[in-house]
Amino acid sequence: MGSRSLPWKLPVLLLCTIVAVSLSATGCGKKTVNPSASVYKIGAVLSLSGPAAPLGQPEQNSLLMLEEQLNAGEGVNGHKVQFIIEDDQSNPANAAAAITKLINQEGVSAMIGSSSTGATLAMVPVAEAAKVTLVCCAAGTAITKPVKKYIFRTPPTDSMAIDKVLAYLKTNLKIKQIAILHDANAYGTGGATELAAKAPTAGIQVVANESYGSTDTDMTAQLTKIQQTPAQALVVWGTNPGPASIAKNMQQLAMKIPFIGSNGIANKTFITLAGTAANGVSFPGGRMLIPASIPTGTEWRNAVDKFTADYKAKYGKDADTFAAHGWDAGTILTTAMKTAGTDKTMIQSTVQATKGLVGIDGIYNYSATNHDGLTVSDLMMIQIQNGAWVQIK
Amino acid sequence: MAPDTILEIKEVTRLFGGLAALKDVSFTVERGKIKAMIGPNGAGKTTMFDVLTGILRPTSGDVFLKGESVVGRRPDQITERGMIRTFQTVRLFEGMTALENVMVGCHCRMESGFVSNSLRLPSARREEALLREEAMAALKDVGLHTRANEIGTNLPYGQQRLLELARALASKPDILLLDEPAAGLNQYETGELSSLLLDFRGKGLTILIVEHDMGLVMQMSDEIVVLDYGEVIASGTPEVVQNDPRVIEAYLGIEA
Amino acid sequence: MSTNDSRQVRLLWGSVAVVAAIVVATLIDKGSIGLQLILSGLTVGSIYALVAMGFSVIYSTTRVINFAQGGFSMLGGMLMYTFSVQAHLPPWLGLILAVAIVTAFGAGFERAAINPLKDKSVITIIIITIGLSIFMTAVAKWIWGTDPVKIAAFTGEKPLRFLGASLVPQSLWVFGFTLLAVVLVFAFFNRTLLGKGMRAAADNPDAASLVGVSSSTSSLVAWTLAAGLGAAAGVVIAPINFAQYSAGTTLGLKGFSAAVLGGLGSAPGAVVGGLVLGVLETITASYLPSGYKDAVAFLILILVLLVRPQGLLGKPESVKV
Amino acid sequence: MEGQLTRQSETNWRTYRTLIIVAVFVFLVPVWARFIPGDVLHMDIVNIMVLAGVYACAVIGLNLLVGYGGQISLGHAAFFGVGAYTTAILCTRLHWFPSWLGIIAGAALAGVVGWLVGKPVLRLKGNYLAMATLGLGEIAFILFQQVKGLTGGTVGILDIPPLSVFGLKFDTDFKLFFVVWALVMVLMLLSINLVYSRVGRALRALHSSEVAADAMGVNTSRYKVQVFVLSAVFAGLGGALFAHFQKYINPESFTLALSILFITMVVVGGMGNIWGGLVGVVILTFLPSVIQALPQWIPGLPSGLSNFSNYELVLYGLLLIGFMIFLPKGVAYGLARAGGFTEMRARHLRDRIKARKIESH
Repeated sequence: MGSRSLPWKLPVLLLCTIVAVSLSATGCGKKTVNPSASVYKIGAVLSLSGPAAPLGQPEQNSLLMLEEQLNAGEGVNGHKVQFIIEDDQSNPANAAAAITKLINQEGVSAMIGSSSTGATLAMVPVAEAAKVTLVCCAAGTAITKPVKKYIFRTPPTDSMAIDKVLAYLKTNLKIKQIAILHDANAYGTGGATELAAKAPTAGIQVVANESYGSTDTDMTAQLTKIQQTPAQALVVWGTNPGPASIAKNMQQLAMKIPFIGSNGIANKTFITLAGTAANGVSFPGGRMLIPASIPTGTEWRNAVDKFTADYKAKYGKDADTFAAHGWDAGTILTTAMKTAGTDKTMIQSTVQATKGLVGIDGIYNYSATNHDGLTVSDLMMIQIQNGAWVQIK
Repeated sequence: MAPDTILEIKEVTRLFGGLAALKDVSFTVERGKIKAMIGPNGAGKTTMFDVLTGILRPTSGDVFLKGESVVGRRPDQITERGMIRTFQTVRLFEGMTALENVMVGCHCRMESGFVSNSLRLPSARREEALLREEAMAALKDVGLHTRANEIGTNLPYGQQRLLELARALASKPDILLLDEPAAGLNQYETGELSSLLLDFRGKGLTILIVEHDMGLVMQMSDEIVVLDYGEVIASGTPEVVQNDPRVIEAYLGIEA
Repeated sequence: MSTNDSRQVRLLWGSVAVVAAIVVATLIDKGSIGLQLILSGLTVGSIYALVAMGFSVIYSTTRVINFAQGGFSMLGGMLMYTFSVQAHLPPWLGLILAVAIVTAFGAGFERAAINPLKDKSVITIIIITIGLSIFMTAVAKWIWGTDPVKIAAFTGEKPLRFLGASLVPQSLWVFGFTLLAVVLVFAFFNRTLLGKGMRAAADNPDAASLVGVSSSTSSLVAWTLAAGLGAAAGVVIAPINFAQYSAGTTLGLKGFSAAVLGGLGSAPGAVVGGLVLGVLETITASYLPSGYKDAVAFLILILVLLVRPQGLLGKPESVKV
Repeated sequence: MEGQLTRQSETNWRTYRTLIIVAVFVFLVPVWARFIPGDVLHMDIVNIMVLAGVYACAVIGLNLLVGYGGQISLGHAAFFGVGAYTTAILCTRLHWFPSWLGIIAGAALAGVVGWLVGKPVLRLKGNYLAMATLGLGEIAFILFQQVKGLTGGTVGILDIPPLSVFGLKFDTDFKLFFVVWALVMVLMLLSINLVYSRVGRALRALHSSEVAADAMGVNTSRYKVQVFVLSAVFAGLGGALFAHFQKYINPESFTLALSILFITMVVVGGMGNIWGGLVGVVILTFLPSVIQALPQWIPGLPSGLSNFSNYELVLYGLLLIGFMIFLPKGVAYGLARAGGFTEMRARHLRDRIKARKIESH
């Protein structure tokens, strides 16, 4: 029994662990060059692996791009900017640990993240306690409702997207009864719950509310259920690849009712996956997806054109809305730091005072009572017509 | 049944998918006697042990230990009621010292549980001390007390056998079932074993033994029951059995 | 052995009967929709079955569970994407290349990590294979990124309709491949000398020398076979459930469930387990709030195990004495 | 004979002594952590240690179950979750409810659940038991998601109050660190006592050979359930602390991944080695941070590599495999051997010096 022979040696072993750590520490004390105080450090906790990775990756890309562009210029008031990016593996506990580390260990002046609602909610208490401004890239309503002093948001909230969808159902499609099919994860459930709650106000009745597992590949069971209801349209709340499978299943079952997606499918991947089944699918999305939808000559349009071009040039693929979230979060903070420097309370008040800041997702206006920045008007309904996005007027 | 009967086997039958390993076997074991159960391989001796100790359930028939039926009881309950066995192949507990092995043997005679032990309540400590003493005593009985702190499975084979014996005896059984205790022992060790067993009987222990070493069986046992193809073909004193033609034919005959 | 085979066959029919009963009940209750559910269930089920077979191949010869089995399928799918979509190779060539690479990888891993192992306890190997699946997932993400990818169906996407139900052609490919795989695996373990030897060696390591198959060899063969099977499965199912770097975990989990449900180490068991699981999932999803469908599936799985601790068609796991 | 008895109890005593050394060592973490430049270690040690301690509670119990009882469980995240949700629900719904009582309630409920599921499921063996426990874990996860009224569904439970005992608020990582690790040390003490007792021997016996243990009068089925319940209670305790530490929980924190992390900690640390649990927790909680810091210690590494998500998990997976190949009995065991070697050398040296002294006289 090891335990019998062990007594003396555990310290030895624990020491080894520690020594290893501290040695490497001193070892790299030599390596890491001047921790110059003049660098503006901004922490970012993003989901670079795990289920939310498709969100986190583009967010990281545009943060790195922003850092590069700023430092190529005069940075922020001549200070170099550094985004210190951590992966939370789409896990709330890791997110909380990561933000704690960034604040206490790296001494960041402000925070960005996370990509998904769950991870973000885990970071909120830490940021609030440390009085560090956190600009999140997640759309969950619970994050800014009720408003928390240090927590701000870049993307349009789920409720904005939902309002958009309801308006579309009511005015464009003139539909009275809908079915909801949502991913069982936080994003899908959150959206579906809110949609079901708001539908009656738009005079729409939810006749079915089904869910599927994020990794399910066949939803015919749920769809056949829905087929037996008088639903005139199907609203699917989820992120890839679920909705694509649903579109294909609907094609297979020859279901003809309109498929309305969430902003979770506002990316080209959905079109690739669903193929012909994607045609006719409509969903709420940021205007940046179709720059043409933004009046030419406006500051916003120019920003979007430049951003999408730069992004394509640097990463060889089209920028999606998540890339925009990341970029805007970075821009909001760096802009605030122009006036606030690294003073945490100042940063909070400056961000909160932001008015008419031109981002990629839209024009940001924050206030003491509104930490959501964007409005419904920054969204539009998009329809997929033979493989391309078309704005629905 | 006779007052001095400690174990009574009544028409025990055990089927394995159609074929019978035991066909209504009946015999009794008298208190303070050494009884041997012999028979060619596959005669059903070990199956009988498994039935007696509750590892197997008899298809039909009954087993009475000190007058009460033990059929359907869990092995540990049967051990608690004073009948314990050893195994054909040595089954010492990995990674445990000889002493610890024997202490497990005493297990059923104590009752301290998770709570009292994890908190090391006085009761548990007292019990532990007592346990250790008795275990040491049991080791002394088989002459292994000098190796108390060696890992059981590291002992030479002969001593492992003795350790198993000590472990069984530590439960202070009324009747001890030995499954080929002399298997793999040399002449000298076998002699030691038999003298050990004899003076345990002297101390009033009842023993039911399965053994192939005829010399040992004939010289030790007061009574013998012979199984063949799951049936009792003969029983009685060594002399009687030795001269029973069916036995010679079925068993010794084969040997010769 | 022969008694065991007949027993297996008997049980096979028994569980088939149970499934049939469920099927009939659903059909009566829901008509053509019921049929639709069954078909979908069978499609999903045979996907599970394919992965489950990989589990039982390794289990039946080495008595260990390979938690990276789903990873092999994931790799197969992703490689198929690289060859057929990115490199525009003909599908059959892509399939061969993908399977070849993964098979080589599986064999290599067995030599590198499993064979040198001194202590081959269940738990040690579980951790090793978990390590492997983490590794494969990370590498796949590194190479192919996080987005799911699409692989064209072998023979178009036009649904086949009959009796008011419909089926995508790829499902037929999956059914066919499942059938082929189970026949081949069963034949290998029951007809070929090597296969029989491997099983004998697994039942009784001492017999290994007698039948002339060293446990080292049979472990290598098993892993190679399982990797190849897994990869092929991954390729065939990719057009139905999009290939993605993270797909291995779910496939592995479902495959493991199916294998255990059917009885570890029995190829027919894997198929029965997979189909039962798939059909159960779709049917529960249609009768109960769909959020609970996986919970129900696991519950039934556990209940089955409590009634038949060795799974539907499995041999009792040898008790450690 | 006397000698042997004392030797036995001495082993016990030395284990306790080691426990004290470890305790001192751990409680000094905040002190020695200061000497490691922050921009180097890239982790908030105190914060990570709290998380480690919380996991340790679960892992210590799991080690008793797996390492001593020989029963595998791939579903312990469920009990961790039950503990977390119990206290979180109680403390957020009933604001007067004392959090320390919530933690006890969490542990207790986890124990009850453990008993309810353990009783039937522990009749299974080996891989089938693994599957069943895994399934239970998944069911628990789905329930956490679906029973919205109670658990807040996928959104989870926000604003969980910090741990406070009779007005004493443990609202910072620093304060919490001491509470958590004090508790861990208590759990260690309990399990050491248990392992060296009648119960511990019974467990090891049934691990080694169930039939033989039965025959020796050990009620194996009962012991299996009891140790399962014990491990569930430990896990529930950890989970409850976790909730008050995170102040926010949602189902994502209690997935299969966590169950697997727990079992991995046990195995990497050393199954059936009383220190295994602790060692495994320390190694696996610090490993990612160390791996993550690696690139800056290696000169001239391509910057693409230093992106955490790209290589961290690759290396992590390889390390798991490596541990199992080279230290199948666990790191604790390996280091014990190494330690034993050095100790032997030391004794040898001491004797030589003694010898010299004698000569010099």
